[in-house]
This record gives sequence, structure tokens and C-alpha cells, in this order.
Amino acid sequence: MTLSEIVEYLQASFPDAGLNLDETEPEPLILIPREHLQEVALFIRDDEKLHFESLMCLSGIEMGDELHTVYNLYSNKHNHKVSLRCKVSKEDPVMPTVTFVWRTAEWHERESFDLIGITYDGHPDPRRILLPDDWEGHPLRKDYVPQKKWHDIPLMTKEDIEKEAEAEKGDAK
Amino acid sequence: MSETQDLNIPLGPPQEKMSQALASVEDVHGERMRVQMGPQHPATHGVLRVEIETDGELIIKGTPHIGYLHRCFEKVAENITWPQIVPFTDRLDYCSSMNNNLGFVLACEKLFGIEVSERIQTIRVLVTELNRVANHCVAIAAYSLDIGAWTPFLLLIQEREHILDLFEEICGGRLLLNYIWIGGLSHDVPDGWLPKVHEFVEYMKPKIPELNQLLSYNKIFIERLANVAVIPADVCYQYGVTGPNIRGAGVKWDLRKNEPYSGYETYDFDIPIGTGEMGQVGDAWDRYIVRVREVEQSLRIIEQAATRLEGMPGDDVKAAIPKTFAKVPKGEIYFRTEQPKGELGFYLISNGKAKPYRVKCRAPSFSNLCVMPKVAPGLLIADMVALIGSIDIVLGDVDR
Amino acid sequence: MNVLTSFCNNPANWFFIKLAISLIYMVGMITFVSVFALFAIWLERKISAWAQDRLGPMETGGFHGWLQTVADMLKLLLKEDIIPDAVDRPLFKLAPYIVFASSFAAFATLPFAANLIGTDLNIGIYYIVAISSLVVIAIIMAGWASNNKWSLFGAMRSASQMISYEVPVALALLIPILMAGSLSMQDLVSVQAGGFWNWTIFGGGGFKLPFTVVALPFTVLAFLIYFWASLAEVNRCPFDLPEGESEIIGFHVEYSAMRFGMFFFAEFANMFLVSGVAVALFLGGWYAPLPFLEVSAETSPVLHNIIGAFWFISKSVILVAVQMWLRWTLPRFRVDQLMHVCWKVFLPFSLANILIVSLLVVLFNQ
Amino acid sequence: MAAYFKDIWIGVTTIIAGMAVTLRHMIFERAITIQYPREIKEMYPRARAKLFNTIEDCECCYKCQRICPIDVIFIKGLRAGKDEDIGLLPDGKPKKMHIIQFDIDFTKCIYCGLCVDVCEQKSLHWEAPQEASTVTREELYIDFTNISDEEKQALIAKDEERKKAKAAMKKKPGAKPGVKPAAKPAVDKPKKDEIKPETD
Repeated sequence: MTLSEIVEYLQASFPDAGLNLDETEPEPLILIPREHLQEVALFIRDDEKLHFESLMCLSGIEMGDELHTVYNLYSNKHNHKVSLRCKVSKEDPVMPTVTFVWRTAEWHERESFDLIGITYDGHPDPRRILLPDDWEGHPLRKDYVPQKKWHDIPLMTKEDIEKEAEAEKGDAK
Repeated sequence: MSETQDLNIPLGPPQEKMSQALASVEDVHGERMRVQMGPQHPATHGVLRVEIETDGELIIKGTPHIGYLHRCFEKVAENITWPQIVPFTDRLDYCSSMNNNLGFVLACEKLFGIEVSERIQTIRVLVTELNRVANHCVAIAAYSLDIGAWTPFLLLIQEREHILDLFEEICGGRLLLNYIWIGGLSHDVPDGWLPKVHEFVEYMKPKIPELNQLLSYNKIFIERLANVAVIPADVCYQYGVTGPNIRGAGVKWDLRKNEPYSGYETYDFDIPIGTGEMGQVGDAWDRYIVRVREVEQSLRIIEQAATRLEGMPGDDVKAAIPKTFAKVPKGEIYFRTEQPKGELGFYLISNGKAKPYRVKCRAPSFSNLCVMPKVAPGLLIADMVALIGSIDIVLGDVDR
Repeated sequence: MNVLTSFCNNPANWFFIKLAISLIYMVGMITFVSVFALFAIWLERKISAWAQDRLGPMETGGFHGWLQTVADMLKLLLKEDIIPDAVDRPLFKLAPYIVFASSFAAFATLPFAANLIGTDLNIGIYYIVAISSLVVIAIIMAGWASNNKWSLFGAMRSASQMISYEVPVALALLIPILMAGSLSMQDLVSVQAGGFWNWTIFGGGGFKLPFTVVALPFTVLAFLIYFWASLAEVNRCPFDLPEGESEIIGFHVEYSAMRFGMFFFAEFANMFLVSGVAVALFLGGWYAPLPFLEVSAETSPVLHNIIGAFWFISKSVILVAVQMWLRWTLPRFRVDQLMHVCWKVFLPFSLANILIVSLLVVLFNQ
Repeated sequence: MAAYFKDIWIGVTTIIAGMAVTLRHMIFERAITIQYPREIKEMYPRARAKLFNTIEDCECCYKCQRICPIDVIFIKGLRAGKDEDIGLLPDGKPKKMHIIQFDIDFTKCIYCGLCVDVCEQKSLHWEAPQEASTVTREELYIDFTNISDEEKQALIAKDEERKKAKAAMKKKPGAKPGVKPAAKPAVDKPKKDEIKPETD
């Protein structure tokens, strides 16, 4: 199936879900409102014509005031691909989980929560994955400010590093 | 919402017997022991911590904890320019730097609309396949060490050394290469390098039967791996397990064939898959033997690529490199390549500036490792070691 | 001189003389075991290096790094002995000594030559089997006292493995005992006198020819079972589960400095011990492979003993080298497979073996 | 029962086969070890062993500093006067800059080779010393300039003077009181193009 066929098929299957095709990007993607994300995801996996059995990648993205999650799907059976995208606002960064549709989303969603700060509603194990559990902030946000101390361990900020480099230079001379 | 279908992982005979025995005397085995396997453990291939709950040596539950090697590659990449990211991709999976370079570079080239010449593509295929051989050498070597056989480890590291020498000659680096650049290569192939590649292929070919004799078909080795840590195909799909692991489960999933890039469609090679020769399809031995056979296939590709290069007229390998990256096309893209460990995808967003807006790396080891909590229950501690080794993770890749 | 002679001739003083000789023998044995352990560690490094296309130690001491292990031992002696806070201190400290003592005690009845034996007990082989089992206690002590779950795993593995493998070891040793009709080590050796065709592994001497021919496969089998099971006894690859570097690191994970060195020493002493027992019982002990290669006791008693010790030690070292060769070739078993091999392969084979050999002995020894 | 004996048979034969392989390696294969201080392996010409800057050929164009992904190259140059003649570059053009600082911090260098590629005069290049390790960290902070501190001070003072003169020249026609001449150091570390995250 080509992408436009997939979109038409999906729009026919979910007439009131408000699925849109965003063709401004080199790789077009389907915008899905978060209310319908889970049912579309389940459908898209189990439907015989689509059969997207594998979730290649799940990426959280910060776009201005919005937080996006992009789902890149692939079907090994039909050898076709599609990208879904779901948007939420920064004030209410909650998205439904797709963990029970593709289990690989479990770790990817944890990573997205860890680094971007999107909360996935219904996730079985909603912890941070790469950073310590009690870390403050989400580093991939553009306005992220690293914390000064973590468990009494002073953390280096950029200014500290520069200061130290200056001092080192002084020592070396 | 309906739950996902229940995926069953078949247990090997010894584990099955043991869990049956345990189930029948559940009240006797009340106490469980919680053991930390790692972060400093010789068999976790780096700083992986697996929290295991055991009953004797039988694992009831295994939870991996990662992040000890987290360097925030994605944040770093947002603060440097496009060509400067390439050396950082080396450090994701430090056993297969070329393949990481290629994955990132191809994604960028597709995003920016850069075309490279056929000769550059051939050199890229040649070096990435060399690196695939090197990576599988390390994977098999480390695995043999996990299982307790020492000699294959050093013999395979010795073969890998030849590849590293080839790399040092072509670009100067041995482990971290930074050879494949956006739009080209850092250096052209030096004189007298291609005969050395042929020499290496001839040298390497008889080493594989020797490895099979020493290790692969050794009865103890087979007993340790067959029927252990079975990952069936549907579990692989569900958990995003890719690379030799899903091929070990009998699925012909190879992006070099499914979505050919860099002219892979023009090469003649096969995809080895696991057939359950020694036990069930998708057991640890299948995953292991797929790697061994992939080395053979990679050697075939290397031979073809080197022969083609000899007949090709030389050209400037830096011709297509953009003069400046200050203004690049806007857009976003997900591009994936077949890295030795699985599917390496880069999700790139460019806002037209010299620095990327967002770089998301879909690391193969990260997705491959997440199947562990599913497979771990019912294994013995020794099987846990066999599981970790057979998935072939590199913690630099998991934690990024 | 006269005083000494009269002192020796007085039967009342014989006790002291015996004591002095025993002490001298003991000191000599300790020296021998230590030197052998140093040599064996060097040999192990060399064999592993050669199997892996390396050179191994080459620098320390000139020729092929022969001083390397001495330097390592000095390093272990000088290192800080770290005892973790939470360990059971008395047991933790005691365990290495017991390991070493129990493997060393077994050397008392090992016949190096006709007269070079600590004491020729009439139950010599029984004594060796019994005393070397003490190692298990020490290893459990070490594993338990370390207060570390991994070392406890190692200790439990070790205990189950060593106790299980006692059975096939003892059953395999019964074959030469049956054929010699004695438990004394020197008796077991002396029935194999006169050339390698009289060795127990090749059907044994002292019997008529048809017995030798018929019994040959069974004695070889007994030797193989003993040799393999003894690998498990001394925790060598492919049965090195108690150490299992890549799985559980082993029962001595918390030990450092010379306490660790003691475990290390004991392992190599044990290797020599099991090889020595194999040589004494199956491979003709201190007899040369061909009769003209030895000096008879009538011509020169001293030379007789020295040549005998030479043959005994060289045969043992060859067996030790084979153990090392195996180690650098094979992967490790898993716990359940280890037990499978012991109870379902070695045990039925050795039981059947005993049955057949005893029948043969009864039939042919009329 | 047949399977039982077959298993044992396979076990025994494969163990013997494996031992044959190790035995062959023990006896016939040559060791590949290189006894380092006595035998030295030649480095390849492209080997990324240590960066070296031939300061006489250096243009002071700051390209290497700009391309470095982790900022370990520190350069400071002063523009030479128009009347000054300070030699020629390898490509025949006259040199325009006095280099008073060219430092590379090898403790942080990741040996990616981007700076070498970007150098047009080929003054920054790889050298392949056999022994590049040092005892202290300070030794890895290498200064490639060949002028003494006094000369540096002299150059800086001269540059300041020239700046002042220039500022005075500029000031005269405008003659605006209160505006001070720029008291900044002669050449700033050129800032990389800072890109503010843009929202679309």
C-alpha cells in the first residue's frame, strides 16, 4: 500500500477521528488526536491490510509550545511504512501509551518521558530510564537548566567547565 | 482497550523441568534471593545492572537497569553542527563505528538531497562490511568467553586486529573511525589497500570452519545454548528485536535486502536465518550461528566490492561534501540501516540551521535489550549470561 | 660419629629419629609443592599463550619469563590484605589455611619413589580420597564467611559438585584396587613393575595374558572416568563452575593478597595431587615406561629413588599439562549438565565397569 | 537409549576435535605478539596518533578551532601591520597574523581528524610518534607557538597602540565625546554561530 492509500483506508475506518496527512515534511506523516491514538494503533497493527507489526522508532520531540511523539511503523509482511504523530501541549503533556500494542514502546516511552518529559498514561513501569530516578528536569527540553547538585555531588555547568579550563590554562603556563 | 495477545516464550527442557519442580513445592521455596548482577560484572558486557530475583540458581525475575554510560548523545548533537556529529556516532556502538557513521550520514544525505558517486558507495559498502566482520568477531569472541571458552576469544580478537589494521591504513583510526562523512569520505582508498583486503578475505575464510570445529559444534557449547533463552519471531516483532536476533528466530529481516541502501541490491549475498538446528528456532545457539554465517556472507560482499573497486576509475571522494552547512534544507526524516546489531535508525529534524534541531537515535542494542525481562524468568544464572551474550549488546549503544 | 651411631642404634631413640625424618620430609614436601605451584602457574600461562598464538610472559627473569610467577607471588605477599567489614572474620581467615592444609595433607601418602613416601599406610588411597574431601568444607567456609551472595553461589556449586564427583572418582579408583588387592599406595604401584605394558591402564600386570587383553578397554575407561571426574574434583575447566569467572566470579571473590594466593596455590597443588594419584594407580607410578630406563635398588638405592621420583613427577606434569590443555579448549558446563554428566554418565559407566572387572578378576585370577 | 550413547559419542568426538585445534595452534602457528620495545611496528602514514602544528606555515585562520567538536584548540592571533613582513605561507601568500597562542589540549582531544582535513596550508597534521604517552596531564597541554613571553607582550602592546591610534583616527572626524575606544583584546575567540532554538 502506498501512503495515500493507507491514509484513505484509515480515514474510512475512523471517519470521526480527524486523521490528517501532513505532507509538508520529506517523509509525510499522519496526525492523530490523542483521544484516538490507542484505537488507531491497535487497528493499524491487527488489520490484515495494514499489519504494522513492528514499531521501528518512537521519538519525543519538543516543538515550541507543543510536545510531539512520532511513531515510525513498518510492516515486514507488506513491506510498507508509515509515520504517526501525536501532539500535546506543554501544559498538559499526557499521552496515551501504546505499550500494549507494541511492547518495544515500553522502553522508548520511558526514554521519551525521561528526556523530553511526556507522560504516557497507562504505562506499566513509568520510571526514568537513562537518568537517575530523582533527577530534576528533562534534558532534551530547549529550556533545560542542569541542576547544580545531585545527592551532594556538585555537577559541572558550562560556566564551571569554562572557568576550570581557564584555570588549567593558567596552570599549564 | 484490549490487551495485547499473550506471547509465550517456550522454556528449554532443563528449565521446564526445574520450574515444574518448583511449582510443585511452591510452599517450600518461600524465600527468594535478590541479587545484583552488575554494573560491575564480567558477563554484562559493560555497565549493565540486572536486578535478578532467584530461587537458588533459577531466575524468577530479571530487570535490567541501564543508564550508567549515558552521555546524552542527543543533547550533544543539538549543540554541534552536522559534520561534527559524525565522530560522536562512532561512540554509540564502538564495535561497529563504520556502520554508525553510515547510518547517520545516509540519513543526512537523504534529508539534504545529496547524491554520492557509485565509487564512494562501493567503498562505503566495503568498509561497513569489514566492520560487520569485526563486530561479529567481537560478539562471538565475547560470547565464547561468557560460556567459559577462552581460546576462541583471543583467536577471534586476532582476526579482528587485521581489520583494525586495514582501517588504520585507510583512515588513521582503529576503533573510532570518523571515515564516512556527509557527502563523501574522509580519505580515498590508499594505494595497495585493495590487495590487502583480498588477502584478508583469503586469510579469514578458513578461520570459520576452524571456529566451528573449536567452538560452534562443540557438544558442551551446544548443550549450553540449545533450547536456552528462546526468543520466537512474534516476540521479536513485539519487542522490536532486530538484526541477527530476529534472523535467529527464522525471520528474513535484513534491511540490506528489504530496503537496500548504498547499492546493496547489486551484491550477491544470502541472509542466514536460524533453523532450530540444535534445538528450538530462535534459541541462543541459532542467534550465535547466524552471526558466524553472516561473517561468511560479509566476506562475500567484501570480495565483490573490492573487485569492483579495482575496476573503477578514481574520483574525488570529497567532491559531494557541501562547502558549508550553514544553510541546509528544512525537514525531518527517519532513516534506518542494518547495523551489525540490528536496525540503526536516526530521526533527524533540521530547521535549516547549521545545527540539527533534534537528533533521535534508535539504537539497536536498546531495543534488543528490552526483551530481557520477558525472556529472563525461568533461566538459570548461567543461562542469563548466555542470554546477554547472545543478544550482543554494547552498553555504549544502549545508553547513548 | 660414634655418638650418632650409638644414638641411632638405641631403640628408645627411634621415635625421635622418625620424627626428625618426618619433619624433614614435610619441609621438603612443602617446598616441592610451592615450587611446583609456581612452575604450574607459569606452565599454565605458557600453554594458554601457545594455544592462543601468543608468547605469554617473556620479560621477568630472562628465558621465557620463568621468574614471572615468583614476582607475582611476591606481589601477592606484599599487597594489602583487605578484609571486608561484614565478613565472618574467624571463618574468613581460617578458610584459606584449611584449603591448603587439606590438599597438602594428602601428599603424605603419595609415593614419589620406592622410599620417597611420607608414610605407606595400608589404607593409603582411602586416606587420600578422604582427606582431600576436606577442601569442600573450606570452600563452603570461604563462600559463607564472605557474606556475598555470589561467593555463596560459588560455594554451593562447589559443594554439590565435589561431593557428587567423589562417587565416580572413588568407583573408578576401585578398579586398580581390585586388581592389586590392596589399598596401600606402594602395593598399588608395585604390581605395575616392569614396563608400560604392565601398567594398570593397559590391563595390568601380574595376570595372565588373556586377562590383560580382555580387561584393556575397561581399565582405559576407568582411567578416563577418573581423569575427567578428578577435573571436577579440583574445579578445573570444563567443571570450573565454582569459579566461573564470567558467571559468578567464584567463592573467593572477597579474598585478596596472600589469602587469595593460598586458594590459588591449593588449586595447583590439588592438580598435582589428582595427577599423582592417577599416575600411581594407573600409569605405573614411579616405574619407568621401559625397564632399562631405571636403576635397580641393588645397584644404587639413592639413584633408584631419584630416577623413580623423576618418572613419577614427569608423568604427573604431563597429566597436569593435559588438564591445562583441556581448560584452554573447552567451554564450561552448566550446573544441571554437570550433575547430569556425573549421575547419568559417569556413575552407570563406572558401576558397570566395576562389575565387569571384578568378574574378570574372579575368572582369571584362579 | 541410542540417543544417550549418541550424545556421549558426539561429546567425546567434538572434544577431541576441539583439542586438535588448540594443539595445532600450540605447535604449528606462529605467535603474533610483538615484543614492543625491541620490535616496533611501523605506523601507517594516516595514523591518528598525535596532532602537530608547524607554526611557520600556520595561517591563523581559525578554521580548525571552529570545526573542533569539543573545543580543544585555543588560538589567538594578532593582525600584523601593513608594513610588516613576517614571511610567506606555503602557498606563496604573505602571512598576515602573528600567532601568540596555539594550544591543543590533548587530554580532551577525540582524534576525529576534522581539524586536519580543514587546514588549507597543511600546517596542522598528524605525526606518528611511537611513544606519545606522558607522565602528567600538563604535558598533554601543548603550546605550538615559538615565541617567548616577552615577544608576546611586545606584540600585544604594539597591537594595543595600533588600535588606539586607529580609534583616534576614527574619533577625529566624528569627535563624539564620551565614546571610549573599544578596549577589547585585539582578536576575540570567534564565537561559533549560536543558534537559538527556533519554534515552528
